[in-house]
Amino acid sequence: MTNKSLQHMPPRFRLPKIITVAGIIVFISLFALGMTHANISFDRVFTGIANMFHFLWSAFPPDPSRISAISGAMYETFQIALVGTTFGVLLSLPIALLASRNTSPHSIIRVVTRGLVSTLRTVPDLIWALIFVISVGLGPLAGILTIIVDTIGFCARFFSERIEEIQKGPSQALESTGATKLGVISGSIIPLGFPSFVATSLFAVEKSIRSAVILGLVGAGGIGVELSTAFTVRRYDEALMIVILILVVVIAVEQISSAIRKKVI
Amino acid sequence: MTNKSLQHMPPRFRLPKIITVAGIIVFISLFALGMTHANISFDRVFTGIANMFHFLWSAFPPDPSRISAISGAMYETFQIALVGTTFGVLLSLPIALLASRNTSPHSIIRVVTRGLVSTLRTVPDLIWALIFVISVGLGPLAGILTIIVDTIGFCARFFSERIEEIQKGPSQALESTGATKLGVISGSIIPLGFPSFVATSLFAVEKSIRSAVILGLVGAGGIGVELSTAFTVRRYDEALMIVILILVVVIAVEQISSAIRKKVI
Amino acid sequence: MNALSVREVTKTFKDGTNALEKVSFDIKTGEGVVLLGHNGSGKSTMFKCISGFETPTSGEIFINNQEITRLSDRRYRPLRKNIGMVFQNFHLIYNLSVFQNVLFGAMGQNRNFLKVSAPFASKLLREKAMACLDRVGLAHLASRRSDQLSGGQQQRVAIARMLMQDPELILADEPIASLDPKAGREVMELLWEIVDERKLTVLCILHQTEIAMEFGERLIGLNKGRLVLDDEKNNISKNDLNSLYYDGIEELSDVQ
Amino acid sequence: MNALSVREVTKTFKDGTNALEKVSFDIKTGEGVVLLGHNGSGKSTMFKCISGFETPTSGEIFINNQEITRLSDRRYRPLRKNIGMVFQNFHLIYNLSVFQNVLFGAMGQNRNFLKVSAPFASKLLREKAMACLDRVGLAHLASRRSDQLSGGQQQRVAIARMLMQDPELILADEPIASLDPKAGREVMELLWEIVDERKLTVLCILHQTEIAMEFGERLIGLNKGRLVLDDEKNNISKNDLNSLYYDGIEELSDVQ
Amino acid sequence: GEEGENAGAENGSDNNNSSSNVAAENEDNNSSNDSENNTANEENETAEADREDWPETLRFADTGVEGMEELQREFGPFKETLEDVLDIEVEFFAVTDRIIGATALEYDQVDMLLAGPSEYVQINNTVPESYPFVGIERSEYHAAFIVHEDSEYETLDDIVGTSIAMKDAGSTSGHIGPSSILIEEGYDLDNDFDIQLLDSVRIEAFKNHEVDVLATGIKDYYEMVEEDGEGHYRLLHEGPPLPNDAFVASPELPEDFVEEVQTLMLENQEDILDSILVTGENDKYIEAGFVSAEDADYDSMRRAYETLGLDFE
Ligand SMILES: Nc1ncnc2c1ncn2[C@@H]1O[C@H](COP(=O)(O)OP(=O)(O)OP(=O)(O)O)[C@@H](O)[C@H]1O
Ligand SMILES: Nc1ncnc2c1ncn2[C@@H]1O[C@H](COP(=O)(O)OP(=O)(O)OP(=O)(O)O)[C@@H](O)[C@H]1O
Ligand SMILES: [Mg+2]
Ligand SMILES: [Mg+2]
Repeated sequence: MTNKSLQHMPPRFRLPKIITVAGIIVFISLFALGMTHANISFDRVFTGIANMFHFLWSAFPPDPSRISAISGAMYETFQIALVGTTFGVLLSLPIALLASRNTSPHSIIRVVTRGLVSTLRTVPDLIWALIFVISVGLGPLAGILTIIVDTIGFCARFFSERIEEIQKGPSQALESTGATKLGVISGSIIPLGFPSFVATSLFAVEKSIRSAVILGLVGAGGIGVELSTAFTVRRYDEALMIVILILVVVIAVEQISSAIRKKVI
Repeated sequence: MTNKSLQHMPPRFRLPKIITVAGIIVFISLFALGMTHANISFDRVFTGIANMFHFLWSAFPPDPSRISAISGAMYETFQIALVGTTFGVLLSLPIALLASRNTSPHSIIRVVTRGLVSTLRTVPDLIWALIFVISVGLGPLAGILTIIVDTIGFCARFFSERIEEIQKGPSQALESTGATKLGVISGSIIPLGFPSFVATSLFAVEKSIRSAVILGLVGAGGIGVELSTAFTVRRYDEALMIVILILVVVIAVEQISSAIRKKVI
Repeated sequence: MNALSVREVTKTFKDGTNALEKVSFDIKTGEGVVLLGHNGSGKSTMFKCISGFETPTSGEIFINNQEITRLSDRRYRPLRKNIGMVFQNFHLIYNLSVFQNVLFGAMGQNRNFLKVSAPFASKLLREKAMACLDRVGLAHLASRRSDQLSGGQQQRVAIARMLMQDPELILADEPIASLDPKAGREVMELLWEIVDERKLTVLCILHQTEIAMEFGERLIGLNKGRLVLDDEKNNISKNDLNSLYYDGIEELSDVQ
Repeated sequence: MNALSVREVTKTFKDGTNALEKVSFDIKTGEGVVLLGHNGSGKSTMFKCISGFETPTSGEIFINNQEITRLSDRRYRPLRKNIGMVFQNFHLIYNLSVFQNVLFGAMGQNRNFLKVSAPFASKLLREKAMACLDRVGLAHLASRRSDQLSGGQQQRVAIARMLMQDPELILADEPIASLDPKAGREVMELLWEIVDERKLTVLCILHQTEIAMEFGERLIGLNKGRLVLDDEKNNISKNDLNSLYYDGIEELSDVQ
Repeated sequence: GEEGENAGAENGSDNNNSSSNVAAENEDNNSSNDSENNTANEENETAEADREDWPETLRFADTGVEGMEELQREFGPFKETLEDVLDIEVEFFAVTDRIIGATALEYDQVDMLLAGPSEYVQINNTVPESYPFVGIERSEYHAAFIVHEDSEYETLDDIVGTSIAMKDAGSTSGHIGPSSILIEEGYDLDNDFDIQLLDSVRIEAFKNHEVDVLATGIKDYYEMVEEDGEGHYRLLHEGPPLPNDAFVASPELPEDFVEEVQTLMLENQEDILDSILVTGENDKYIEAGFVSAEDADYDSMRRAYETLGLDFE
């Protein structure tokens, strides 16, 4: 009896599929090549670390002299980032639904949407900035549009990934009542994915604030310009002040995200 | 009887908490302010769109004349991105475990780790590049280190968010056998979070490739330099070619991600 | 008329597991039938095939004489509205309220989502949801998040959601497995009341043979994916039932 | 000696639900006790308090005379090793194999994770896992992903995982709810065999009163979170049992 | 040739990028270089004693000097020519950010930097002992104010009150240059104009009439004319020639070494300039030449920085 059952014992290792082996070999060789590139040598590291501290030291203490101008820029950036991200998130949700295996109406639509989202993400910000400056002119609107595109590229991808991970049981339960696809989505996919959507969306807000540099490109000002100017004139203490200010906002956004998620997880 | 049960019927709307109301008001007013900033006017949009097509037209057809040099740079970038992201992901997992409510050994550790990860993310790439150039010199190593930091800032945050969402049932089942925290993590958190971790990690690879610009910052060459040069010399057809090449890689990485996830979801 | 007709349905999973082998049976409108069988005999798989979540490897299934075996989702949807299901593991939307979960039972009748969402549903629907909850004894927990219920309470919510749907054909997968004896009996009575009064059709998976014998007018038995029993209650002996679980299975370890 | 001792345990959830009210009982080592009660009477909550996943609002719980009520996770861990649990909804790691899930039962004894991971576990452990699976009749499904099992099969895996743990005290929450009659009976026999032969302690939640009366030497009954029954099987009449579910509850809708 | 191979092995991918070009162009470089190389070697031997502190490899960074961006990605020929001429191994880094270049020099992570005038001022400010030793003189390198052909602006006075697009803060021809022109003409930058730093979007923004005036390097004007043809844009004002781009030496380098390099570079300037030109469209360098450079050449830049309020600490 025990013998009989032992014949069913899974082997310790199963022969992996050829494609898996091939994938692993490719990964390892690329990784190894990359490592040789890195050219790691530790002889200079110690002086390097001393240098690094010297550099960091030059930024201390942070210089608060321009704090009111900086705060103003931050406030402005925050507003624009908020508007752009809100629209981006709102657009991302339907796009993600079209791009997910379990909610897409058709696999062709899915592939096309995915490709589109990847494209939005791959085309650099600079190009988007150019395109929007040309079509709507300089100013916050071009910035908002760039942020919207950025947000869709990011959020639609992550929303879709989460949607595909949602257990299918509850959705089937709704489907079995004769619910339409839209009903299943509103009744099961969205509530179950909600904690994750909140996290991703608020991360997107944060991301938009951090990448505020593009606002400068389109002549919309904001904290990005402040930061890059501080660098150009090598005012590291002022740069540090700006980074700290951004960090405060970033952490605040993260706290909001946590608080909302705690409720709905 | 029915009457008696009706008294338990939940009200249509519950009075939201003051803090919720405050949050919503703040959001709406900031959003409204941001919208007025945007200064949306559609009078110039039409000429703008014509101009935009003219601009886009200038990039067509993509110029493949430097394709071999570009591919070389892409290959190089890919290797470096792979190494950096791999280390970043490997470091992100333990950091995320320290930063998640349900796996952190102590809430102080959690808060500190979270803050640290937010800081990694908020400090701009340029500063990281400076720091690493100072400590290890110009070249791929500084690029790899910058990518590692970037990856941790992103992956640790998303890993942690996912870990917090994992149902607690299976973990409790393992805990009830007397498993250590590490056992619970390896036996339940990691397998259950695996599909999400794969998606996030491969997104991070993609992200590193797209943000290859930082390799240029530290003198490590790669596709970022090609792209930014193409822009400064206004060779948009060449830039388009590069974007297409990056897109191909991005979509390939996404396919790999899908394939792996299909297995483990 | 046959409410449900299963013709030589075979289901082989991708890994080669034969969950169903040429199973055929008919259920007439207004009948209340119990489906029995050992663990893994293919009962739930049968239900999944009927409700279209699995496609049979071969064979056909008819609902009200319409073939549904390979119907597209879009085409199947209008029919599904009339089929009420209770799932073996409930499948509630865990982070929504009990009330909202029950309201969702009316999704088939109300294609506009707002009409079945708790804050915007009509007074009629809301009251109906409360009535359904009341029938399973959970009215007082309507506002609770559904993952803050006990196991049996969750199962009752699943039953209430099914009741909300006003189905013509009820497929209930072990609907009383987690219920206490009194509640279990009451739910069975409820289901058979529906059959008797409203001439609906019920196909119910049970493991409790006594309850099966008490309620089911007709019993169907599966063993290792094959139909081995299909008869009126009166023709079935205690032995028949025992052999359903023991026949051809020497030891527990051979159960598929 | 008392394997388990519950002293005036009260549990009030954040929303005010009184799941347990001053429940006290003792279970001696080597006893096999059945816990009965209507849905929502607080049985699972009692188990969660014992295993430390919920902290009682007041009262104390002792395991082998050691108080564990407010023990930190780290301090409770060594004790947990000796408490085997079967959860009401199984809690398997759904995307791992059945075999791996069972092996995880040995996590308490083997702190090194590799020692309980399928590819690296010792031959001894691997064979033991197969033996445990065999005892619940699932040896042939060892390689299957655990979400590709039928409901009853999943419950058996959860039981096998508990067996793998070699516990001294077994807390089984409706371990046979999804099992067919034969398998359910065999699992109960298995549990009571363990009690008799190895002098272990079993506390088992059941809804099937006949099986409770057949196996349990002693029965404990909860009603609305209060202990209303605690006696030897021989002293309990069918009426007592019925009143456990009916007493003080006029209608189903009043069940908490 | 030996050093060239070594360097190639060390930085394999760089070779990937440029191998085809190198193969084609290096032959005549080498043949024309032979004689000079020999003389250089002889001189080196005579000074053997002093060379102990000379670096074995020269770490050279190019910070993407305006108009020489092509060198950033096709530096193979230039690097090899430099190696041939200097008879030393060269590690070349294309650094896309001048702040990083300057900081690398400050912390002794590079020995030599090719930088624009504005960058040099910045670098020199952080590393006061750093100094330029060779400048690249080019015929057309100055800032210009560009307007649309059909606009009514004729003189600088006309554009008071308009919006002017410039590049990024600290750019020589796209910010410091034009700003210093306006300052020297006596305008108040903050109140007389609406200056927008638009970086790489500036040209599109101007073409699209988003701004009235574009102030940038003259090279951009030629490019715009090349793209859209004559008759669209008009030069409103052209500034004086800007200081030369410079090869900047780290203070850590032995001075005699830098002198040696300076001599060799000036002697071999045609080869080196050719190797820069090989890579593409740096046509304005056709009339460029190397001159020795001094710190004082950049005082005008410094003044501009000061008046702009972009003073360093
Ligand atoms: N996705 C799947 N892949 C492979 N085999 C499966 C899958 N789902 C179920 N099975 C197998 O098919 C058989 C029938 O399963 P089914 O769920 O229909 O059993 P059941 O009669 O409902 O049992 P129970 O009483 O335990 O619920 C079982 O042996 C099961 O292991
Ligand atoms: N997290 C929670 N918050 C609030 N109330 C809860 C929570 N969990 C359980 N309850 C309530 O506590 C009571 C006891 O639940 P418990 O799960 O212990 O019941 P049970 O005896 O196991 O019932 P069953 O037989 O249905 O499994 C129930 O009324 C339940 O609704
Ligand atoms: Mg089943
Ligand atoms: Mg329970």
